Amino acid sequence: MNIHEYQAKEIFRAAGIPIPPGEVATTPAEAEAIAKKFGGTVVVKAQVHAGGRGKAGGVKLAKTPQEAREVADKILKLHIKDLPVQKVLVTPAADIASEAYVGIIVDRARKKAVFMVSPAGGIDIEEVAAKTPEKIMYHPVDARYGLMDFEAQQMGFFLYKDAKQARAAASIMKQLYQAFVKSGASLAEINPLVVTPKGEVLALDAKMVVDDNELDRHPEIAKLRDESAEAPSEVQARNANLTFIKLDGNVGCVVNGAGLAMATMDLVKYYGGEPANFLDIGGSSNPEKVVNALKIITADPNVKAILFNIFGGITRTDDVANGIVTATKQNPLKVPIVIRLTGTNEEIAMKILQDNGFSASSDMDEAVKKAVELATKGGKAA
Amino acid sequence: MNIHEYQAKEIFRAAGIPIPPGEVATTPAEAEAIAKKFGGTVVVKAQVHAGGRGKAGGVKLAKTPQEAREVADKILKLHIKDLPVQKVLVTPAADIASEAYVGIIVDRARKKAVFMVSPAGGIDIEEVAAKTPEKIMYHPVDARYGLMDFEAQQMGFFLYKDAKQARAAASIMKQLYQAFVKSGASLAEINPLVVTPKGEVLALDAKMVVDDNELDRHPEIAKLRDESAEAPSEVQARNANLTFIKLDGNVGCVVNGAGLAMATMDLVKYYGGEPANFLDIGGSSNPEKVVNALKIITADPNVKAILFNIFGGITRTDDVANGIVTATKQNPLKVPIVIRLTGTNEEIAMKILQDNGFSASSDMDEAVKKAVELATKGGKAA
Amino acid sequence: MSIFIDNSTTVIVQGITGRDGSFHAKQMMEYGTKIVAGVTPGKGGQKFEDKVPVFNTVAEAMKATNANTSVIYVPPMYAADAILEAADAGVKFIVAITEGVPVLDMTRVYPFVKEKGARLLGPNCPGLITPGQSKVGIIPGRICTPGPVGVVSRSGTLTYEVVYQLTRAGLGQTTCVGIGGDPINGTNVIDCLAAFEKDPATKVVCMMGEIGGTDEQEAAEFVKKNMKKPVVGFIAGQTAPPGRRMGHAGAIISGSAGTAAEKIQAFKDAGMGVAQRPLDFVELVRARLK
Amino acid sequence: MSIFIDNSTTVIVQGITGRDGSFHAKQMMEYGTKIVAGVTPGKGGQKFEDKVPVFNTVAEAMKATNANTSVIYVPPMYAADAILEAADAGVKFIVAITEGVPVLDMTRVYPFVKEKGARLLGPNCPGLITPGQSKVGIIPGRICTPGPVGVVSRSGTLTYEVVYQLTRAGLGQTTCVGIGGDPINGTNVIDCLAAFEKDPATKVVCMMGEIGGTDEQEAAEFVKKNMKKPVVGFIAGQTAPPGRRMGHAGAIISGSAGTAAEKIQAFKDAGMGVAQRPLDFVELVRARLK
Repeated sequence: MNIHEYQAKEIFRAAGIPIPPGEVATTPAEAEAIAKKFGGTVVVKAQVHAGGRGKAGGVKLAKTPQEAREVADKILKLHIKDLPVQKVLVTPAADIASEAYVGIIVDRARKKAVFMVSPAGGIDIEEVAAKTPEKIMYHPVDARYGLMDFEAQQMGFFLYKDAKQARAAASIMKQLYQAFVKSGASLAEINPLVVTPKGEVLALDAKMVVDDNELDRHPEIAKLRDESAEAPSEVQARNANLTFIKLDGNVGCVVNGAGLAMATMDLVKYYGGEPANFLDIGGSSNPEKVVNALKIITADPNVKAILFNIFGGITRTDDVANGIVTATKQNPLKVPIVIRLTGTNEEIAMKILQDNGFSASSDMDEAVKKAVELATKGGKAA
Repeated sequence: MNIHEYQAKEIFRAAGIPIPPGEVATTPAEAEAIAKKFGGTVVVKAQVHAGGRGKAGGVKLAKTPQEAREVADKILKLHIKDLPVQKVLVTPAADIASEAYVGIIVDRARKKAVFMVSPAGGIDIEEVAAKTPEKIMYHPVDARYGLMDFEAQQMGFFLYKDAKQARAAASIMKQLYQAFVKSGASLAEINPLVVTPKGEVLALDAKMVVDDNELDRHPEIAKLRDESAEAPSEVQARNANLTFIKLDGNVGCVVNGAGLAMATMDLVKYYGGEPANFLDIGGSSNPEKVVNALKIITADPNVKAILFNIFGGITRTDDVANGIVTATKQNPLKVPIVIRLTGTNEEIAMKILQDNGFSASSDMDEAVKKAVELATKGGKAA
Repeated sequence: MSIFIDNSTTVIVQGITGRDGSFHAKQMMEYGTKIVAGVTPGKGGQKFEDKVPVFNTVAEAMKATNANTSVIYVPPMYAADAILEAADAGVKFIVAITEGVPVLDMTRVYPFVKEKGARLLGPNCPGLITPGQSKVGIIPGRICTPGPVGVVSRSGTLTYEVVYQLTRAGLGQTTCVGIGGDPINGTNVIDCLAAFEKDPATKVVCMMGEIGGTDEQEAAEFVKKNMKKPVVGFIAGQTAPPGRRMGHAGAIISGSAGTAAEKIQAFKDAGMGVAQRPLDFVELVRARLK
Repeated sequence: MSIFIDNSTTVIVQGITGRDGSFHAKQMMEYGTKIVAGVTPGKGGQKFEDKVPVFNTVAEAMKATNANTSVIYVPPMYAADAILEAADAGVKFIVAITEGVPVLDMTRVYPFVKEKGARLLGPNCPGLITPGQSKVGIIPGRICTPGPVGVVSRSGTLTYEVVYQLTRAGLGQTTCVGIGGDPINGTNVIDCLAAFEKDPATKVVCMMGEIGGTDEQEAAEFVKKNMKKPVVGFIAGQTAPPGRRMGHAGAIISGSAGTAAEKIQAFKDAGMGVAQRPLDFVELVRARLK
């Protein structure tokens, strides 16, 4: 789960990390009022779940409250990577002597949380990794010991020669690790971590991604979710316990299991089509889930044919068949549907479908081929 | 460092452990008022740094506020193991269906904190260990992982067959471990942990000993120290950075290093004497320390002779000699003193002592023999 | 012959009285798996299906049965603790089916299991099956049949699809292993490849990978250096866009790393057969069995 | 010959610019110990006594010198971290002099050092000396002389006392080791006994124990089972009352456990010589050297 910069900053602040003040505005007038309160130059930053805000025009300096109002107005009208900007964060502009990068991610190869720190901050860390890899220090953390003081200090000295600054950075890294673990995060990032001309070390930006699997354990984090900042179809899918990713093609896919769902998309492409989505109805399906899945898929005007690919294991194929029948009775389909079912209760499922005027195949390739054909040339299956 | 039951209960409560309410009284009238407030039968418990309070008459039931006043009066006049009772804790008496024991200590052999739990609670755990060892479960905790849920649960099921009670106990053990680690304790104990007739699991007593070495890290714990509840000579020694234990003999010992101090006491005994104390002036001595050491030792009327045994390493023997000279000028000695010095700056030390009318030996056995003789037969060395 | 499990495998089911646990315990028993004990705290003393004794803790279950394997069907927030408990009690092979285990939990579980000298499969995996002998987990028994093909996969239903095609084509399996789709898991592809290489009954190995991470690249390297047996590979997610998590927590392309194209190239560089579709496994395997 | 250190020992001093660290670094250098680097965070780039390079971290010091030993003189609240840092940087022998290290810190430090394959001596110990070759710690060099006696002790000044008596009597030492008086320490008596048993130059071993714990009982058991060389033992604290901590955090008699009487009995049962006073070591050792 993504959270906004201003939310991540609150969490980091609570962990003790020094962060300049800031307030959120949803209108240009609010932005003006906040800028007035802070006085001096402010930064107005789009709060949106997408990278590259700066390049997209989502981060602007404003020297006066009036200017803050104007840039807020512009930013609040932006869409960044298809997501509308609905909030901006207004903070006093800081004087900066140097910019560094500090981040933690979970690394699958090392099976550990790993710190990445670099004295080359303020830019995309992947760019640093590609161009000047010697400027990044990777430091895996053994969860059994947590981040030890000497480790934080080693990273501090990698960033700064000055001992006071190195110690301040070490302390921030300890706090960041605490916040990371306590929040059940899979990513936590400060970019840039700056040194001011007076020698203070401050976090000017904050990013955190929380492991969805931790949300039950952290209700206070779960309620930070901002559904208005997410794609509506994905919100709808999540609330129906489905995993859904919208894509650009015209073959809507309903599959059980992530691996098979990807393989199905790939097979659509193999036979010359383009998948309209990734959709996994999960292991223990019920008819309700199928109904919701069809609602989400048929809401996409690009979809020209629907393909079901269900391999019954835990999933009972008769549940899926019943779901299809119910859903199409409620909302008759306007595009053709191709159904492939095999596995648990296959015979019952086939009978249910036939009784309701659907045909179904037990062969994946055959079904995919047909769906692609229908989506491309038009026509009606079922 | 020992803390009182009521202080340990506050720490345990803050960790989430269910503990009935209680308030501290320093006078019988206060005890009466508290008993009135709670209503019903109360328990009045001496708050004193000594085991065996019950046997010493320091724990009493009182059915009425008037009775609470009376028993508080008696308890506040007690001395338990030489320590005066200055506070009592008044708590509502709980109905008890069963009593168990839960404790954590640091175990040197396993190099770990170890849980000891027993369904035979309410009595001294050493008695249980001696008579029915099968009723104790020992569970070492790996500090790298902390107390894992399944471990707490295993101990819970060792105490209770009822799953609800076992889970409640497991949760208390997790909380106790948290409190133990967070406070830098070397011992934490609940005895008894009770089940009420309604099936609630409650901690009725609380004990905690904090590692002196952790106090710098935990100022909030350090300020719980109740010097009025400790032996005055030991308080004085600690404030002077000396390690002092009062014993019953008549040869006062001043030694550098714990091992040598014990060996010196043993040698006093070997030559037919009895040591009056253990006193270690530590590694980096200065004259001030010696002055304080002499003050503490000469305050004991039993002391008939004073023995210095100093092996200079980090300790400079001239510092010690200067300390002896200064101290005896300030407060002329009423008992004979025998000095053994060797090691760092031995020649300078010997000269200082001779110039001030003291003699000194470099032989430990010789010095000890002489001190014993003087203490036993009377007379004057130096 | 087979890998990891066979007819000497004795199994404790953790969470045996739960919805999923009881269903699959029955399925496993029907398949012939030797389920010797169940664990559900608070249900100690009961019997599951009038046969299998239930204990409060894995330690008690181990004391009574000395099983060599356990399988975990407990809810995600408790799954890490269940794995720790099994490893602590001396279980040597632990199969964690549970989906949705927090990844930070696994950063603590993984070293613990290793210190205890146990093997963990999963979490978020379908388990494994040695057709005709034992199944531990949720792979449907009827789609498998004994034979010379080893199967290892990061996915559940995709494994079924491939195994189903193999079985229909008369190509039986030694063992089918689903290692799971999470970023941190106990057993990786290489562990399985090494085991198949050692297993005399396995003549060819099928490997179904997916986008994200570098497991498949490392596996290809391993195949090149350490395996004499032929391996056929497949990567799911060739059409997946970067930066979006495709269901599995691990199935995400980060920057230019973890794409299907680079993985398929690694397979080719290792001289492996590459299946473009699940169906292709049949012909590729058949050719390598001749 | 000797144990743990000799003239090939190269040493990093952690806390070299502190009060204790600088004093003892000089003492060690004067004795001939090869001090190759110092560490004080923030003082990296300086030279200690115009000779020894100072680094910000042990990792940097190790990169520059590849020392095999480090000695720690940092304040108690930072000592555990200093040990962890040394072990992490690959130092194989770590001597922690610092007194007052919280015991719960040691419950984390001990397994870490073990995982890294390093040996820790201390904390709260005087270190060790191989007379004429190297001293690491604070044992006064001039009370020692080379010879055939191995010395191991839980105490500082008591060790000096015994070594002083031995030296005065012409009985030199291979190595004198102070393991420290804390409840949890890195090297115990048995580790030292085993090393002395293997060291061809050591002909007889002196062991000074104290009340508390069961280290000496286990050591006696070890002597009985595993040692051919004669061992003479002493226990300090025969007159200590139970339940009171005699200075050393470890020197406390709990219940009936850890008394001097039971330890002395264990020595006798193991056929060891027993010194009633420090002075007795001289005759007991002399008799065993003949």
